[in-house]
Amino acid sequence: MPTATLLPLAVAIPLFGAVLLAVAGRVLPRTGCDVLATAVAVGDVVCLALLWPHTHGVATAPLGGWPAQVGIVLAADRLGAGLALLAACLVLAVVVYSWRYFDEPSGERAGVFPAMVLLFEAGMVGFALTGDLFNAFVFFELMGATAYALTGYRIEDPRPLQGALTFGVVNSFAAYCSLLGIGLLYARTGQLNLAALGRGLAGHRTDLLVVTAFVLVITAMLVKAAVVPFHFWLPDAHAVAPTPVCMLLSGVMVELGVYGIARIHWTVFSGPGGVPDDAFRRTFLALGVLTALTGAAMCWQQRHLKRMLAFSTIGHVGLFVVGIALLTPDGTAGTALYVAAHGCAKAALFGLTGVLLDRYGSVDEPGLYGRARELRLVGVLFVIGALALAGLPPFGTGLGKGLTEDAAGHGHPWLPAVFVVVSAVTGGTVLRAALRIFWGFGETPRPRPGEPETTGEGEEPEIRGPRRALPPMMVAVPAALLAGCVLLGCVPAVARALAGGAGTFTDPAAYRAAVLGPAAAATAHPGTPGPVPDAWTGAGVLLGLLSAALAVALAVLATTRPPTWHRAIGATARGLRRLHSGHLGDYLAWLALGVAALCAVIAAQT
Amino acid sequence: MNTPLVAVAIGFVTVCATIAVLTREPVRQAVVLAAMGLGLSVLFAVLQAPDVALSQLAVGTALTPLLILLTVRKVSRRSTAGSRPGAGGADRDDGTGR
Amino acid sequence: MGPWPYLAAGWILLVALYGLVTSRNLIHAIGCLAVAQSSTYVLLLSVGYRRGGTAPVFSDLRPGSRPVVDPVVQALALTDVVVGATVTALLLALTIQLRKRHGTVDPQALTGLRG
Amino acid sequence: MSARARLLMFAAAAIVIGVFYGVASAETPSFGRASHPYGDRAVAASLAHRTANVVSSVNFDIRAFDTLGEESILFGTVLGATLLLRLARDERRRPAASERVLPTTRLFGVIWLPVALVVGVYIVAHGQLSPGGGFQGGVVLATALHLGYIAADYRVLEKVRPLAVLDVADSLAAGAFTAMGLAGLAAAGAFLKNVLPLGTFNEITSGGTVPLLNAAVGVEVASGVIVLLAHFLDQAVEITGNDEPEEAR
Repeated sequence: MPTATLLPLAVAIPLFGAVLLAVAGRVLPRTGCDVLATAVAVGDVVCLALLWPHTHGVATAPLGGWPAQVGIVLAADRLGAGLALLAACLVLAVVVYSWRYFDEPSGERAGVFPAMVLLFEAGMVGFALTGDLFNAFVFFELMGATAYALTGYRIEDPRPLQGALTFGVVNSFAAYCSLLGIGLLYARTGQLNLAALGRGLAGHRTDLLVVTAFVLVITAMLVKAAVVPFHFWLPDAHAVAPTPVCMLLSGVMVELGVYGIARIHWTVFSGPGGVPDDAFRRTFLALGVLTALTGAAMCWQQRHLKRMLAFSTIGHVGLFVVGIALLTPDGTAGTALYVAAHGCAKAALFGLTGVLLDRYGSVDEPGLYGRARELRLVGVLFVIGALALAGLPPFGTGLGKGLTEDAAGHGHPWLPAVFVVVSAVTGGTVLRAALRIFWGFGETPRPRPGEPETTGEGEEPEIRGPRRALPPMMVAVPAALLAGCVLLGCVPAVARALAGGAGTFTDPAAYRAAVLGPAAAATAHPGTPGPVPDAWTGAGVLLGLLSAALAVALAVLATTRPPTWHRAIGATARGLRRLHSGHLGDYLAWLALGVAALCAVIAAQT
Repeated sequence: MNTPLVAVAIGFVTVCATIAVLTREPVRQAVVLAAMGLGLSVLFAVLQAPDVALSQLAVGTALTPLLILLTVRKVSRRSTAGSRPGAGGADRDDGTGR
Repeated sequence: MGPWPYLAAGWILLVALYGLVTSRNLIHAIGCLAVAQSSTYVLLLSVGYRRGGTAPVFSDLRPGSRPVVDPVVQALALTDVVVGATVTALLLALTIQLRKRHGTVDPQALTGLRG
Repeated sequence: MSARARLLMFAAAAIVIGVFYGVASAETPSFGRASHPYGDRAVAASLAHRTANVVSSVNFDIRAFDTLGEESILFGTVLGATLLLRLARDERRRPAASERVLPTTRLFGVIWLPVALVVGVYIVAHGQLSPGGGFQGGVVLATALHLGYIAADYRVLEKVRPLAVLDVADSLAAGAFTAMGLAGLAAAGAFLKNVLPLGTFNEITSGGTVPLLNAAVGVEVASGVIVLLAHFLDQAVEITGNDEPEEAR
């Protein structure tokens, strides 16, 4: 099938599936809805898989038959299509995972929850594939609106509602900032197409209009990507959303924010009249490192398992931001692989946490101490997931981390250390929890009264009714996801394809030529050609082993000798934890501070 | 000939927006929001955007304030039931804001 | 007019953000969010205005006889209006349920998530 | 953070943002300028497709994909409200009490209800010709129905409001938009392509698929907004928690 068919189909299939489920869900029994949802999710995976071979360069689909100058064009390169494929695969995993997971939402409407998940998928896929700035805003909002509703799904429990509201207000406000930025860009260039915007900016010098518009447009992406100090909503929302939704939020939605930053920078602002490369590189390297370290430090402090995983996502997002901020094809290629592998590993870990919630009605690390000894298989998978998070070879996370470290190490020899520390700490934290919960390692953790923290006790169970056996899919899906994470590291074709895709992604001339026609390419500056590394290197393997070893050491140390040094760290981290106050006004004040600081920092460098 | 009208409408909308933000009581805020919606519709009409003016009239002056009023009605009705256990500060704030 | 319409949009966004930051009531905060959104309509339509232009509707206007204002920004603003209304509705629905479970709509009193 | 610290932080940030935005505004091309490249291209494209209202053409033809996303947001919101405002486990539904309505109010509702309905249908039907369209007309239609609440009481509104039907209509209209996009794909190889005969300029059938998409949006918005309001009204009027005293309205 030609790309003009496959690209819009990738968005239309989940939209249509959502409609089918909303209508058929009124009459179909629960099983029928699950089968229908699974069929639609499989259909979209197949559609995007068929698209994949067409994305050597940039595949385009002019919608309505209008050229890019008039209408909206969908444009997919390897990275965009790959991210859409990752989203589709995770949606399939989530739909299968929740086959028997939820009790009936509201009696007669069994199809509403999977319909919302499919709409969420349509939003993510549309955002990844669109080549138009305003259209990206629309799909950003579709992604957001469905995600808020899904996060607040458990209306009997107060905390999901609070998390969803914070999520909704902060994200919506950031989206309106973006729209203001789009308005400013439209005033300057009279364009909405990404490629045409990039060409339109080239006629002017870089002034404060461009800087302000850049910061405003990027604000929504920074919030979605949970970059410090825009990140506060994320742990609140991810800790409380239903487990299948968490798998999507942490696995791919947050990463779409990073993708949005990179895509908009490369297509719109990378040329003359945009944001200078040095300014972007320095600013986002600093933001990435700050985010990574904050995420890791906060992750270590958590006892609420989902919140722990949420902060580990922030830590990894920081590393992804570092990867794309290098502005090189090899950094981008490594990050792409890292994102895909991390998505699989993180979704698997959330899925396994869902098993604990199902069995024990708690996701509290001290509360579950030693209680899950009978779930040996789940425990082993949990440990594997923690090691994948730490970047152990041959997991895809290890390869992605190694490639990105390699790229980062060229200009900044200290950056690989950040990668090792952050992946070791996040992996070590999850490992610590696994050792305590599934094997009862160390001594019983003592309560820490008076500290500003979220415990994982007293969760409303996501399943009601008589005691039943563990649904096999709740273990099979995480296992399959972890296998996928290994495959990403072991099958060289994936890394090779992504390396080629990164070359196209970081070449605005190629994008412009594909979208606007070959004549348009002349105005863009050419990309940097040359082979992009795509295989394990000795240094990568060693650093992966090092961070995994560090993770194990940290976990063992934490379980065997908790009091003294843990207290010392706790004292220094308490200030940081206080900042995560759960207060909406604080979060928005931080957002304002972030926007102001970004404006000032970028303007100072132009 | 249009410019003074545009200036007046923009001024009105800006003032309404400021008052709407400073009005901390949701019911009164809904009324100010409705007035602001009306002002926006007029502004859009003089900016030669009748389509947007119509939808702003429908949404900004009718739908959004109505939804806010319904929410307030639901939210403040519950306060007569007294505070629930574990709901910190519930009896201090009755949902109407201050 | 100079840049005044654009500046008005910026003022509306910032004043709404002030309301959001200091809000003691979630319903008020959602109202402020609606105010923040109206700044985007003001900016978009101001950007698309053309002096002496008329509405881009040719049912009783011969094409080419008069300049028309930019129809694209109007379509964008229209989309934006719908998006804003729906998001407001969703957030208000969350507020209703939050009030039931937490007994308050004051963001300062919500302490379930921190650290 | 204390309220004071928060306010100070916000104030500092707002001053910086304000300065940047102010300078940016001064550098933006001035208000009312003559150059609107995309706008001019859109006008030409709209006239080529014989759609008199260029805004409708942009919404339903040139940039119809935006509207597809927007309608999906509306559809998702209605589903989301269904999900969020469902009856919680500890709640029950209490039929609304009947209310006495002043005769003048009743008269007001009875007179305005049909007028509003007709106006709504007119606005939807002429979307590609005159200002207005599926969205504006749809909201008017939905609001019109609620005049029934003013004219009579909640029980009457519940009778004239077949929620299940409207809910299905909302979904089907959302699906119809996608289906028409797919029809364009099948017939002409481009998603959402305007494949129908374009008709005569300035007639109600002109514009090819524009009136059809417009009607789909009209149905979706009208039924979606009614369902949305119904969930809110149910919360405000009928649903009570166990700890809540039944009170007379």
